[in-house]
Amino acid sequence: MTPVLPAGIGSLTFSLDETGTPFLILFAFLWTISGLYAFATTPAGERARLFAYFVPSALGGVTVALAGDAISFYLCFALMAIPAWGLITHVGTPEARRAGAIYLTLTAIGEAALLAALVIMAVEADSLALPVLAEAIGTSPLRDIAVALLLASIGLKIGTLPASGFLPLSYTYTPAGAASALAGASAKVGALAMLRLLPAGVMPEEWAYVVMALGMATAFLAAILGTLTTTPRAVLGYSSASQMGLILVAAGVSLTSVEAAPLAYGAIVAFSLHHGLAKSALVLGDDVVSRLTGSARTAALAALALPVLALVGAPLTSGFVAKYALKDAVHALHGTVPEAVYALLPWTAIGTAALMLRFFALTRERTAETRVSSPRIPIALWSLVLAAVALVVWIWPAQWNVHAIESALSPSSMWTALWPGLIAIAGWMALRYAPRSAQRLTGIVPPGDVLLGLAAAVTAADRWLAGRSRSRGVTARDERADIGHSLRAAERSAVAWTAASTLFVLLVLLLVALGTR
Amino acid sequence: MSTYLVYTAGGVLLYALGTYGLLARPHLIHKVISANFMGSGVFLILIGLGNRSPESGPDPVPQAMVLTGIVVTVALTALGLAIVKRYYTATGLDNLDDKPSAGGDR
Amino acid sequence: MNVLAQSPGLLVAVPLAGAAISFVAGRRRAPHVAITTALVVLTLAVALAVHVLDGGPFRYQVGGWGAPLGIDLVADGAAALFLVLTAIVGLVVTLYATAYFRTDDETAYGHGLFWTLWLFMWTSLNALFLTGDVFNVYVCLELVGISAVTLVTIGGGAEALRAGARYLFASMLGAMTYLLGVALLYAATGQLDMDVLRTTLVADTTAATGLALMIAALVLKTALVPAHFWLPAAHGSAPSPVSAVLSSLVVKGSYFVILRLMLDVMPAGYLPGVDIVLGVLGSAAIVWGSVQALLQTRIKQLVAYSTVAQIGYLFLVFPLARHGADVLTLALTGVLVHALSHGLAKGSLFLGAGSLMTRFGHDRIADMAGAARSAPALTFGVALAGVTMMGLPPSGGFGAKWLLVSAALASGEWWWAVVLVIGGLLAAAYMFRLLSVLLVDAPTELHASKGDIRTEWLPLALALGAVLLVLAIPLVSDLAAASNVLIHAGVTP
Amino acid sequence: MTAWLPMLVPAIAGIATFALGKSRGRARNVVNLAAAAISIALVARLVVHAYNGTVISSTIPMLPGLGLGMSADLLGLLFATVATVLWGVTLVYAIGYMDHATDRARFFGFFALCIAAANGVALADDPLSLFIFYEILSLTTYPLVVHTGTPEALAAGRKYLFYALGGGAALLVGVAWLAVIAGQTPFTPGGALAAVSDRTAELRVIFALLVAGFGVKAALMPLHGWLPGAMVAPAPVSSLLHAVAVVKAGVFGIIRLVNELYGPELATSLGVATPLAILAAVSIIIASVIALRQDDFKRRLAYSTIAQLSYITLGTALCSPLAAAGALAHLAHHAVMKITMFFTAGSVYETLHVKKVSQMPGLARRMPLTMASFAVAAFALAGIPPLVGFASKWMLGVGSAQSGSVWALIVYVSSGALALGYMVPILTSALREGDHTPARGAESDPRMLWPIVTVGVLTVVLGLTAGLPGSPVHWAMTAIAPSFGGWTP
Amino acid sequence: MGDRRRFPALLPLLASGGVLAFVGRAVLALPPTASGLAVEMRDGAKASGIKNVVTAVLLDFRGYDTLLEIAVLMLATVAVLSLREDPAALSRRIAGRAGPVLGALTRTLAPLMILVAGHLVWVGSSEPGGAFQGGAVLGAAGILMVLSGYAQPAWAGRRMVRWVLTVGLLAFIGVALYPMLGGGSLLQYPDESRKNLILFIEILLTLSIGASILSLFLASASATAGGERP
Repeated sequence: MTPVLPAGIGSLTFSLDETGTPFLILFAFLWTISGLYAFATTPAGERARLFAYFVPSALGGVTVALAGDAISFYLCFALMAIPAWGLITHVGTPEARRAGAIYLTLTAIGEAALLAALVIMAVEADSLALPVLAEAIGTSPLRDIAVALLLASIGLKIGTLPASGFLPLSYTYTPAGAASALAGASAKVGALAMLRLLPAGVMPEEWAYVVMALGMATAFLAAILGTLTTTPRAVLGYSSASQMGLILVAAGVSLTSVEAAPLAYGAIVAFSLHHGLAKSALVLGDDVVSRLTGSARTAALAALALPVLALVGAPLTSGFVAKYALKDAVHALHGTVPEAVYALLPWTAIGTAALMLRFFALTRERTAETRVSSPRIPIALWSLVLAAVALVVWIWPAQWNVHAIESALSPSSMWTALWPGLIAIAGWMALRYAPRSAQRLTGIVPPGDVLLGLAAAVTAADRWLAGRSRSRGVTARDERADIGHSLRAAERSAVAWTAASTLFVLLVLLLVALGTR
Repeated sequence: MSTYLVYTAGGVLLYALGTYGLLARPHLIHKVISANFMGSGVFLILIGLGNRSPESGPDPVPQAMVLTGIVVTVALTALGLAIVKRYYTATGLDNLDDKPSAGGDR
Repeated sequence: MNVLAQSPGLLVAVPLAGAAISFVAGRRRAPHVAITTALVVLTLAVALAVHVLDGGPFRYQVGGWGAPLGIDLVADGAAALFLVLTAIVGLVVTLYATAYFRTDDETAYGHGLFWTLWLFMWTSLNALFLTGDVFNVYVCLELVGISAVTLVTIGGGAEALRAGARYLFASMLGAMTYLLGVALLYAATGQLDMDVLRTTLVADTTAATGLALMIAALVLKTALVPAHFWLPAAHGSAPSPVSAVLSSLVVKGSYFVILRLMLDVMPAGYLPGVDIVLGVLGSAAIVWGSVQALLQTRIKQLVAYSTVAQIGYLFLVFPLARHGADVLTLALTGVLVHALSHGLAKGSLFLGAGSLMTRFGHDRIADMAGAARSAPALTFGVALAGVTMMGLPPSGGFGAKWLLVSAALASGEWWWAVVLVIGGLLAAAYMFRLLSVLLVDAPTELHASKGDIRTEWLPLALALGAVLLVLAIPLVSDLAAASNVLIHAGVTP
Repeated sequence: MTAWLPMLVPAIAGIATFALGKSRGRARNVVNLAAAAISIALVARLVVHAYNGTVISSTIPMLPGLGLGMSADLLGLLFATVATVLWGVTLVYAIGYMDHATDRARFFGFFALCIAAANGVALADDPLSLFIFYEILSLTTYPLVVHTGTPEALAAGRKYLFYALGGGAALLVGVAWLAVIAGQTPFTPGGALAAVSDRTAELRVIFALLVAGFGVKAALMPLHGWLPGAMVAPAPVSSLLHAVAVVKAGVFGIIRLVNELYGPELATSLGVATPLAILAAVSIIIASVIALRQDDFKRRLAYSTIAQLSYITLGTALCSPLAAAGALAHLAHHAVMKITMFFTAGSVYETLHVKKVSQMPGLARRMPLTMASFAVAAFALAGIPPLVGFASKWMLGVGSAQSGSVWALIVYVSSGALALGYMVPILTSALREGDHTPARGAESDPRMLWPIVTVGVLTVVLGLTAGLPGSPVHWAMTAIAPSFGGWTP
Repeated sequence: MGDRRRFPALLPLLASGGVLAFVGRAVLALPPTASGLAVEMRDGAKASGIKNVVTAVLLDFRGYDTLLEIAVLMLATVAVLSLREDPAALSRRIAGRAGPVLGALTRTLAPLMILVAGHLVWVGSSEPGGAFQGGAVLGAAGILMVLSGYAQPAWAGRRMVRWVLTVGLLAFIGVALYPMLGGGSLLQYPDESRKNLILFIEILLTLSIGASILSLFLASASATAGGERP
């Protein structure tokens, strides 16, 4: 039997390796906390329905880190992504359903691209084992196609432009617990796919540059979109997209240079851990704040500052470490594009900071909702995540945080980490005095941006098609009746005696004339 | 002109006349008569053309054919008249075109 | 007496005697006479077929004189096929008629004479299939014509009389044209026997004119478009058993003579272009007849127009015959299978239509919903007959279509195959227009009385025959190989 | 003679069903179930023979120079097995489904005849025989499509016939033409037309005709129009005939045509395979997109069927061994998946009169086992491992890539994505709270429920065992290997 | 085509003209002398011993044609009978009554006509004449008698009439079949009894033909008698 064939369940290999470990821990932690949170905050009647989706999604979301071959990876990838649709549409509002439809569409496309890439890689490698796949595709004539497919799939997963609306859409309407899992863990599977599948150091430089440029563009543009959007969740979504843009930069780095690849991988892991935990904390925190009033609310808002600062990359936060690792990776490359990217990297933090300011503002403005369930359990769970945000990245035994820890307290690096935030705050202050027309810009971007327009266009086209086919049916019936009528009349005159018998005699004459030629 | 051709020419003419009548005259009795014209025409042709060898006498085969033909035509005519009559009593029509009957003098 | 060798003579004499006896037997005993005759004739037809299969075609000299002095009957494979078909359909129709024409119905006097007229017609058909003499053909055609016209009008009623009148005049026109043709042919050649003509025929204006007239007359009798004008009305308004016979057998009689004249008597290239014209008219018939069938609202009109269409297939053999022995064999076998399957299926359809009309008390297709539930065997019979009309496997119609399509493709003239295919599709269209109504759920129970077992099952029996014919195709090909057309063409040694 | 039996036994059962008439329901059930059991045993025996290398065949003369032949080879037996086994399952379901229906004798009679025809198609030894059974299949299906006798059903039946007979006509010309130039051509792995392979122009036209013929039942666009409408038939009919027997007869014809009549080599060198592949690819995408737009449950399934059938066509047209094997395996796999879905559609309709996806909220609670089976099948259809659909899709994909047709691979995966798009909303709709919620856990008639669960379980089991000898995957590879000369799986 | 749409009247004329032209051409193309089968027939007639060649052709060489022709005649009779509006038509009284002149004439003519008919049959084998001619005269006599009121058609309703109508055909069939018993074919008269057999047939045929003609007349006349006009 050809090795590329899946021999049923027997060939689904699961193993824990160095790459998978951080992700396994991250995913397991986030899905568990989020699950508990969701359980605690969902009314009893709705739990079954929510967890019908949540459990498979979590199962896939955690085991994906263990997947050892193409099939099991694809299985877990799909298992996590598809049921998540049910989480997004859980509330059942029209907006949520539309968001779900868009999510499902993009997920399905992403899945398809991933499967295609996996198939090509498996054929080229004549194997299904993940390590072999990435290696074999590097030398294959189908390399470019496979990598393009992989990048498309990953790009969709992490909300790269032009699908930057993907993540905001998937967070906005999802119940908090589930949203936390999606925000923290789901997109990081894209990061895992980068590590597992992208061939290291074999692509031409142009590829790397394009990917890096795309990543940077996403980082900036998503930030702008996010500051102009409407709800705290949406802001978080755009923030994720922006941050994931940075991960894409790291992926770009790994594509072209063998030397820089380990650094890039480190950056990817660092970013995944940092961002996964922080984003989860933000989503949960937003929800916790909305459940509290008075001083508890103030305290919670204060605690919310921790992940906010982490995302901005303030000194001593997890973001600081992650950015450091990314800078190191980019620095390892030489050339105009990497250098430009390197120079621009700190500036992305301005965007993040602006996003966080906007998030903070929106969260604070939110009126408290009264819920029946006690917020004690949510608070406890949130605290756990906060603790993880504060600690994990620092204590993680790996190469990527060594450099950052070394320079964590150096003033220069502190300054580097601080100034973008300060600029953002300054801008924020300045904005208060800005003309009203500029202020009104905030809130003009609905979560999902161009994707919503696309969806509306598809719906309109569908309606137009349906209308057309209906009107065509009516005219066809009339025409048929007319033809039948004239055919009957033709036969009536053809069988009338004189005409018919004359016709016959003429036929006689024809035959005689022909026969006696 | 040979004698046989006179008979034959008469036969052909009768036949053509009968053809026109059968085709174009609407009255059913006219049609029956026209068909008899055609039959007589053919019989004349048969007899005429069977008489082309004076030395050996007329060919008996066409004569037999004509005798048979006459009987057959009689039978057909009888049937035709019977049907026309029955059709007339059933519908009051003397033609196949749904025109009102024109009367016997047509 | 050697029945096998005497079968041609007996096949004419026995039904003729039956006709005469049934007339004097009176209306109560006439059906028994007819059934007995039918059984004997069937036996004789089979005997003749067996004899032909065993020893090839044979001639039967009536009066012992032999051509050119006397009249010879010719028993070859093709004739045997038509005789057997006639005998089978004839038997079934006879049985069906015993249920259809109630002997106790005093008001319809003509019905009592059905048996005599029908046996006369059977005689004339047998005679037509056997005769080898062009003048004798004329007498046979008249016998067929008179009996057919009378049988159409037997039910009385203005519509039937009108149709009968049209049929009669068409018949007269055809008969006179044919007789004129014979007169000219005889004047030019001095011969009446087909076999003698075959060997002596030379290019000659008079002979060619005569033959063209004869062919044209036979075309009229066969109701090939555009000479079909008399058929739909006649077949549509006759009593159903009569329609069955007219459609499945009578048109085949004159067609069979065309087949002989065109393919056997005339040497290749005689009457140039006529074969093509016949093929083109055949194609036109297929399309036009089917389209008209599709437009009909009354069941028997639909079936009648279907006959117009199906006749067209028979004429495709003529243009194909120019393409060598292989194609000729395929095409001839094809039209013979088609004639058989159409004969059986059309018989079934008309009998079935009759039963449906009796059940429903009218002939409007649109109001025949629910038949499938109340008369499943009958509906099934109609459906099976439809299958063979469409030329779908497994049926005799399929075998015919296959053979003709193969012949067309092998000849290189693929357009005939296109016509065949279109014809099959159109046949499907009109058959399913009927069937889909029969299959509909009836809103109310049928008011008509329950059908007689004969009117229910005999159509099915015929249709089954048409379907099972597909298994008998090897036999048909053997008989086709034993036909004079193929023997004289040098195909069969 | 043995090769004829899988066709004859259901045929006899069908005729017996007619003969038993309306009233003897119990006897009818016994006859049909027994016939199914006997058929399964017969097919099993033939499979054992075929696996041991003995292909039982027999031919009877029919047309001049041409015979009607049956041959029990592995390729045909795969289809015959699918048809026969699923017939058994569907019978049980149908007995439950049609419990209160009228005209059951007609229904079960034609049902059995359809299976007979499908088995005939499966085991036919040459184009002519295949064509004959193919047409019989068209005819015997018609009464089932119009079974309910409603105007809607009749319209659908008319459309079905229009397409089926049109295709049959093309097929007739193609097969006859082939017989004219090549005589009797029994199916031979790798191609049967070597002797006439220089008549390229004719062979191309014939190929097109045959594809047009088979394409109708295979619902290859633009010949698919009949299929969505034909779903008005009772659910067991939709299930068996439109997911298993009828449509599969079409794709099976294409498989025979490409692999065993022309042979992959000739098909490639004539340049006819690629256009077919492109047509199939276009069908896959368009049908999937249309499926997204359907609210009617069965119509959505129907368009899904169209897309999935073109999977098989595309895989076959790629003329690559693994893709061809995948196509053949998908023939079996899709049957199992789709029959689960149609059973579900039937059950929810018969039990709750739910016809539309938008009416489904509450169904998951009301009929948990049914909907769980459906969910499994839905994910299998979308190609989610380790379910059955994935195995064949993976083979098809790998085969495409191996033959260098990455575009085909892209088509496959895109279609998988679209399948998710039209399947998941059904599940979500069912999982939503809604009208049917109150009577929770009230499943359908057990005779309908257990067949659903059985086929649902089968989608999982066949997926898990896809790599084992005797699985459809393995079977397909063994059956297809001889068509590709030196290829060993 | 009726009033709705007139069919061009010229076309039938044109068609008839075409027939005239083509048939005329065919006739003119014939050689002026030809004997057809005349010689063979005369030689054959000598061999058969029937002096009148036409009779030989009719009843012997082409006796099969004649057998079918008789069938045609009887068929037409049956056909016309079947077309009667009511079964009693054949036996309804004819309204006309003979005046003194017609009566006298009929009394003289009728026996004479019967005699002539007999004569025609008798000489048929050697001179022009035969069953058809005889039958026609016989039928005419019958019609004359009915019209003048000497014979009433009441007899026609009986089974007797059917027998008379049929007997000629039945005899013919019987004679045709008879040679088969001896291994001959249909209508192959044994040489020794040829003449007698033919005469036997002719006589019975004359009866039947006469009855046929009378019946044809009566069946048609029945409605006319009521004054209806076809």
